[in-house]
Amino acid sequence: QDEIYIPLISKGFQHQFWQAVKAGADQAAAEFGVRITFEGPDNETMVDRQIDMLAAALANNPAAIGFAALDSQAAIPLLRQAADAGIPIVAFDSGVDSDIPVATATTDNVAAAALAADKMAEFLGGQGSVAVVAHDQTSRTGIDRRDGFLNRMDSEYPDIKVVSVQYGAGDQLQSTEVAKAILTANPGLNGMFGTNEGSAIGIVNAVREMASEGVTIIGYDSGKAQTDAIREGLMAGAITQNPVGIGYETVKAAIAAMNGEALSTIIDTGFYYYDQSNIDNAEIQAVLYD
Amino acid sequence: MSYLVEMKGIEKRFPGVHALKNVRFDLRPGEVHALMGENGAGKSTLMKIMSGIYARDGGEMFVDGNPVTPDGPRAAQDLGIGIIHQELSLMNDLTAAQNVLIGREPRKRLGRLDEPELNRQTAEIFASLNLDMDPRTLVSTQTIARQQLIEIAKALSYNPRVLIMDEPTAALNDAEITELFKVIEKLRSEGVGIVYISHRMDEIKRIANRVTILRDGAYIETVEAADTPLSKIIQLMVGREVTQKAPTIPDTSQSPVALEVRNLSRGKEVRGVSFDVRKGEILGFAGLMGAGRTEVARIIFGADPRDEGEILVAGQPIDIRTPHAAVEAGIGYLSEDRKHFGLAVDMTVRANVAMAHMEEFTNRAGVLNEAAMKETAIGYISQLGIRTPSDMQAVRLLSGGNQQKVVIAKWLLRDCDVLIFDEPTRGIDIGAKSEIYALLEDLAAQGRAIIVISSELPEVMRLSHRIAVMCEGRLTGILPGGEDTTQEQIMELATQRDSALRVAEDVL
Amino acid sequence: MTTTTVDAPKSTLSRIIAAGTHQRVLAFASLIVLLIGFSIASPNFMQTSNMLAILQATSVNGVLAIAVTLVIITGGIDLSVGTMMTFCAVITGVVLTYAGMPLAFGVVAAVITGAACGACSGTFVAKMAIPPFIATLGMMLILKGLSLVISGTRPIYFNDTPGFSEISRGSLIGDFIPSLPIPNGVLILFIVAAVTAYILNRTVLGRYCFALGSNEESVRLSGVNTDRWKIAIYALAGSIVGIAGLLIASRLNSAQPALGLGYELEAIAAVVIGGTSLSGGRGSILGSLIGALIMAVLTNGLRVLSVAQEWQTVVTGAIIILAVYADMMRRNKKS
Amino acid sequence: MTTTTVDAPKSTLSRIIAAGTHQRVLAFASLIVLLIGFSIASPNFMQTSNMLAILQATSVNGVLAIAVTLVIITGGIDLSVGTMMTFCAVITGVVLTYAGMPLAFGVVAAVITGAACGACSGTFVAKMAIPPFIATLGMMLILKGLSLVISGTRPIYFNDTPGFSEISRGSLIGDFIPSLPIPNGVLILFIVAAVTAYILNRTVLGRYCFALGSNEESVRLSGVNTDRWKIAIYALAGSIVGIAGLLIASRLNSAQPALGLGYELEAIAAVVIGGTSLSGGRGSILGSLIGALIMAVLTNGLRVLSVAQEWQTVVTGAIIILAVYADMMRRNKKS
Ligand SMILES: Nc1ncnc2c1ncn2[C@@H]1O[C@H](COP(=O)(O)OP(=O)(O)OP(=O)(O)O)[C@@H](O)[C@H]1O
Ligand SMILES: Nc1ncnc2c1ncn2[C@@H]1O[C@H](COP(=O)(O)OP(=O)(O)OP(=O)(O)O)[C@@H](O)[C@H]1O
Ligand SMILES: [Mg+2]
Ligand SMILES: [Mg+2]
Repeated sequence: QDEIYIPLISKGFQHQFWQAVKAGADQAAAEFGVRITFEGPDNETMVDRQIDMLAAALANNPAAIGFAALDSQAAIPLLRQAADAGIPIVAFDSGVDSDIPVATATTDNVAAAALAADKMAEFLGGQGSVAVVAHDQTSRTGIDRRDGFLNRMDSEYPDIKVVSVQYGAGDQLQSTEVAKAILTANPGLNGMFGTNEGSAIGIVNAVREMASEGVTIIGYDSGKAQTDAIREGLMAGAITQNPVGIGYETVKAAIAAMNGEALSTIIDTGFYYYDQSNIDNAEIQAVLYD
Repeated sequence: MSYLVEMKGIEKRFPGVHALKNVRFDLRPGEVHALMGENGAGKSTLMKIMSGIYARDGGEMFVDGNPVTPDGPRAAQDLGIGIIHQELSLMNDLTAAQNVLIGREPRKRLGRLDEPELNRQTAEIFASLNLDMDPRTLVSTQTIARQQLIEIAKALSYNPRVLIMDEPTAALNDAEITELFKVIEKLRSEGVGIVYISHRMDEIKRIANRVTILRDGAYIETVEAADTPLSKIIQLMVGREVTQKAPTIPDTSQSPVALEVRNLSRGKEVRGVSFDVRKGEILGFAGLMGAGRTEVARIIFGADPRDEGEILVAGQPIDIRTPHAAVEAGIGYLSEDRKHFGLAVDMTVRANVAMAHMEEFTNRAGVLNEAAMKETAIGYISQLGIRTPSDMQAVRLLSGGNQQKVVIAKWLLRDCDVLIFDEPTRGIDIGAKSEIYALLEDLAAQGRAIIVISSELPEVMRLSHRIAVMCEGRLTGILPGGEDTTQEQIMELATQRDSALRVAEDVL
Repeated sequence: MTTTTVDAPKSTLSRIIAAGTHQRVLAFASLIVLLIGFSIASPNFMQTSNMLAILQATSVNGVLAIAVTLVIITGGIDLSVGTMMTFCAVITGVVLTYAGMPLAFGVVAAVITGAACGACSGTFVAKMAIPPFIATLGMMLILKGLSLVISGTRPIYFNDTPGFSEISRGSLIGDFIPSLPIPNGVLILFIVAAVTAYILNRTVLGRYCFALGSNEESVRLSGVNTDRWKIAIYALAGSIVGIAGLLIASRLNSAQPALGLGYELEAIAAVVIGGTSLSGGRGSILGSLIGALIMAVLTNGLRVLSVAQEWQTVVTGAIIILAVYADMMRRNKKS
Repeated sequence: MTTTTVDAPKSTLSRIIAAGTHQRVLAFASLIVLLIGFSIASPNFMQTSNMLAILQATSVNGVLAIAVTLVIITGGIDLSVGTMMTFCAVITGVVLTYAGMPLAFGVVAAVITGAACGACSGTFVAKMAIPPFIATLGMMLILKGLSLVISGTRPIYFNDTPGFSEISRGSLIGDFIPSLPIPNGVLILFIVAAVTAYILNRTVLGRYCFALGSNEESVRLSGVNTDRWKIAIYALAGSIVGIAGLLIASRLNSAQPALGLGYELEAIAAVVIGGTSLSGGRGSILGSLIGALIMAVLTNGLRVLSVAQEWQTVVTGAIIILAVYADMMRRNKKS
């Protein structure tokens, strides 16, 4: 067994976002001739399941590990064990509060959500009422995107009122019902922000089913339903991360670390705002998935 | 003499049923007081009121002359009233000892159980009953009869001053009944008052001091057992005279064989059983408890797998592996355990009657014909005299004997060529019994082949054209029916424990 | 006492409803209390659009609850309905989007897939004697995995099938009565409920549902081929789940392969709130429908009131317990 | 046939184990088959470190399975164990981190919280006659919400309580026998199993577990205060869940308020794979332990083999069904 094996333990695997990360990692694996596996728990609350996955990955004598921590502290003992065994760890998607990872490939979610707030404010002309459909109340990304958006609204746009923040578990159907309830409770709502693909699609569905008018929707991530909604004009625009880039950079950094090369601690894979005007640009097309 | 228990003017209504109307009952210490009546007369209901399971709607109850209203089984136990229920209520997953002493387990400190002591105490109770049973055997592995004995042991373990026995012998064979009567004798001599409910008339003479008769929920009379002829009691019960017809045995030797069984075997329970039964014939099956008669029936019916053996219906070998296949082949089986195997007790009388013959009420689209079902059910209710407020009553709410009639109706409707009745009159009153006998004879006369398994020797002898006797899984002999065969002959075969198979020469 | 109580049929439809109503009036009271309570608490609650939203939200869970009701009445349980629904949606996606067949094929595919999956669970339960809990737990995982495998862990969109999203979102009723734009999804829910209630109360299959749940051994000893009927019942439940798959796929205009887990508990909760006994032998479709409505009203109402999410969960839990408790109390009083 | 068969006690511990073993040998075979299979398939599987990882992974689910076993034997079910575990962990977090009390208080708080929650469910079931499925489903939601409320939807870290993470991660055994670094979490699992097995087979409480599951009405008619005992049993199960809460909190060095949903099904699956009957009256702790091990070996083995995750799900589902089927077959053959 002299192939180089790099397991990636992610936060999930079923969602489009993670599949795009996996695609990037696969691409790098093919390019550099290493074997990777990609695994993550069913949902982002299952901290201990992720740790079990890490433990199983360690059993296979990996050359390096990519790890997207659900809780940055919970995994530290295992990570330390890996580090002691000379296995470099590359964090991706969100960081680990520790100096064990040699690098972190991530999106600045707070900044990305703040950009969404800016765009929303722009559409609303700096005043009105908005609501947020978030995907999770406790996960890092859920908190960062929600707070990034709320804090920016709070500090920069005093005339925009955030009337409701509710959670739809990233499940499209549940997010649809959540968004419909918000629209019902707030008849004059001007804008809604969905913090991930499922939440954003849920808002689009709700607006479509209730035939609401005058609601500006800003989404997050991509996926066919979302890009379609933007092309149709139902959704004003969305933030996208660069999931393929995250996967690619993670594997690349892992190989570099394995070979003892120096790495910068943060690999910012960036984020973009896209709307009807730039959706077909090559730069944007490269980071969209469906 | 003062009464141990006295009940006056007892009233009880259920939805649609006035179960007890101004009933009185009293019990003296050291007597066996038989409570008699037809199915659904209200015997069990009265006793459930006495033992605190039902609340009475009206009337008074006294224990030792003091007015009491037991509001639960616990309260009744504290008054010294114990009951053996008609329907078994044991915890199947527990051992005999654990059942007997439930709630009163010998304990060590910290709630730890003293299992050896538990088993020892139970063994003592079993010994006093002359019951040969390991206290550690699981209840679920025991036959109904032996479960009934465990129930009796459980009731005795409370040392009650009043012991209610609701058809304790329905599942017992003669030897066990004799043992039970010894126990009753002993209790009586210790001053315990016993309420005894049974449909076996002969027992009344053997054991009872007084007899109280109920009819249709009303009190009829209390008589001294010793100086009242049975026929009088029966007449009081049914309100008319019941004549016992002597059996006539038709000659069926020329009729075609309806069912033939060759060398049926399953483990130790059934060993090489072969017999046949002809159209128009009633074949009785006698034997002691656990002789394997039920097992033979279940194997023929496909309810249990067989190790070996062949089953021929109307001369054709048929591979029966499921009850469905058996019914398709024209074989019907009435189980001895109606509650578990005979009825869906939460469903209505109508639904239960139709259960085995749903095709008849179903059109091609699978839609049920409720009207036809209703008509059929009502027909059987009147034909068999099933006491129920309507055909829509849940079977659970019928009295034990009436439940049994529902099972019979179910199989009458199915109209099988071969019908196996396992203890068909268990818990059925004397009036209905003779109706059922007439019914069986009728069915036979119509050309059906009937197998009757019964632990009541008089019943087997009264009904059978031929009598098959089993012992320890083997068929030890087939005797001719009628006057010529005596109880002694049957008992000899039933206890013939050696392995030599002896077939009494006759018939065929 | 039990819902198996059926009288001679007169006006069939009214009878079917009556068959359930008798008992179901109980759960109905809880529903009314909730509706009144929320109307008082928020002026936005009692609007036509919100009522329609609640009905729409009930449609998927309601259909799942109906499917589960059948299985629960037999004394079983079905944990696989959520992922089975997804699996049916994915298969429809394959048929319509990947293979490009016409709409009707997709509909048939969903129902047949559901029936096949149900028959599978039924076979495990009946022929292999695996407890329903385990058989359907296994199916839940198997179907979840297969959905991901077949779809390639990607949603399958139905953009190329015009009319697909009309299955749930369009409004046939609204076309005729514009003031009543009841979405087709809701219409389908009620049709499924009526047909299933008919089957349950008026056909052999339904009769055996109750009988199996009451005392399976006695049914077997009545010469009924219980295995075959059990498989048929699970298959029927499966085909209803297939309809739920269509509804959710149409509503999301896509088959989302990762969705489905958790829907089973919600469906079972609706069934039990509706008065169906988990030990089998008793239950009604109308009850489950009301149970599903109670759940939907509850979630929607709390959201409209903007109750904090964590408290929404607490209140939902408490009200589920209370609803069933109230039901118990009233039933005890009656008997 | 069942584990209730008890003989005169001689060597207590060996007896307790024997009480279960008789039947449990069956599920044990499936476990061995899995272990051998995975060892052949991957050289990396059968390493000490991986075996320890499997045991560690079993610890939480194993303790939950033990708790659920008690309730299931009474004929009930407990869907709230997952979120109850989290709730206990959060309360421990409040006691240790927010209130800054010493370690022992945290441990006691977890166990008492669990017992209180269990008593609550038990009261719903016993006094209010709510079906266990609904009572514990309600509790599941209530406790999930309360965990989020109390923690402020943030994990509570135990960094200020030295030694807390040792509860699960440290190794007392390893301190004495360095070559056997069995984590304390695993040790605790086995201790909990042994104690619970003792309670189940040797005490009145255990006896009533089986009796209630066998025929509750008959127990009641025997004059036993069934309500009180049922509450006691649920409370005992709850306190065991409290221990699971400690284990998971210690393992993650934090109380994660959102975690817990889904754990209940896994625990119930372990129990049923271990041969405990969902209809009550029969079951054993050893069986549940083996069931939990089977689940853990399965998940770990498939991961070590790097099976694609969607296929892992499929295979897990299939093997759960097969394991129970094999168990059925062997049991049938024996009887
Ligand atoms: N819980 C109940 N609800 C409704 N009706 C009942 C209930 N219990 C008994 N009954 C009815 O009350 C009447 C008396 O029943 P009971 O069981 O006392 O009869 P019984 O004399 O014991 O008959 P058997 O000899 O058949 O056991 C019957 O008509 C029966 O259907
Ligand atoms: N469930 C069971 N488990 C174990 N043994 C059983 C079981 N049922 C019956 N047996 C045994 O099988 C043998 C045959 O019993 P079976 O019930 O066929 O006898 P029977 O002649 O019908 O007697 P009964 O009068 O008790 O009905 C007996 O030894 C009995 O103890
Ligand atoms: Mg009676
Ligand atoms: Mg018998």
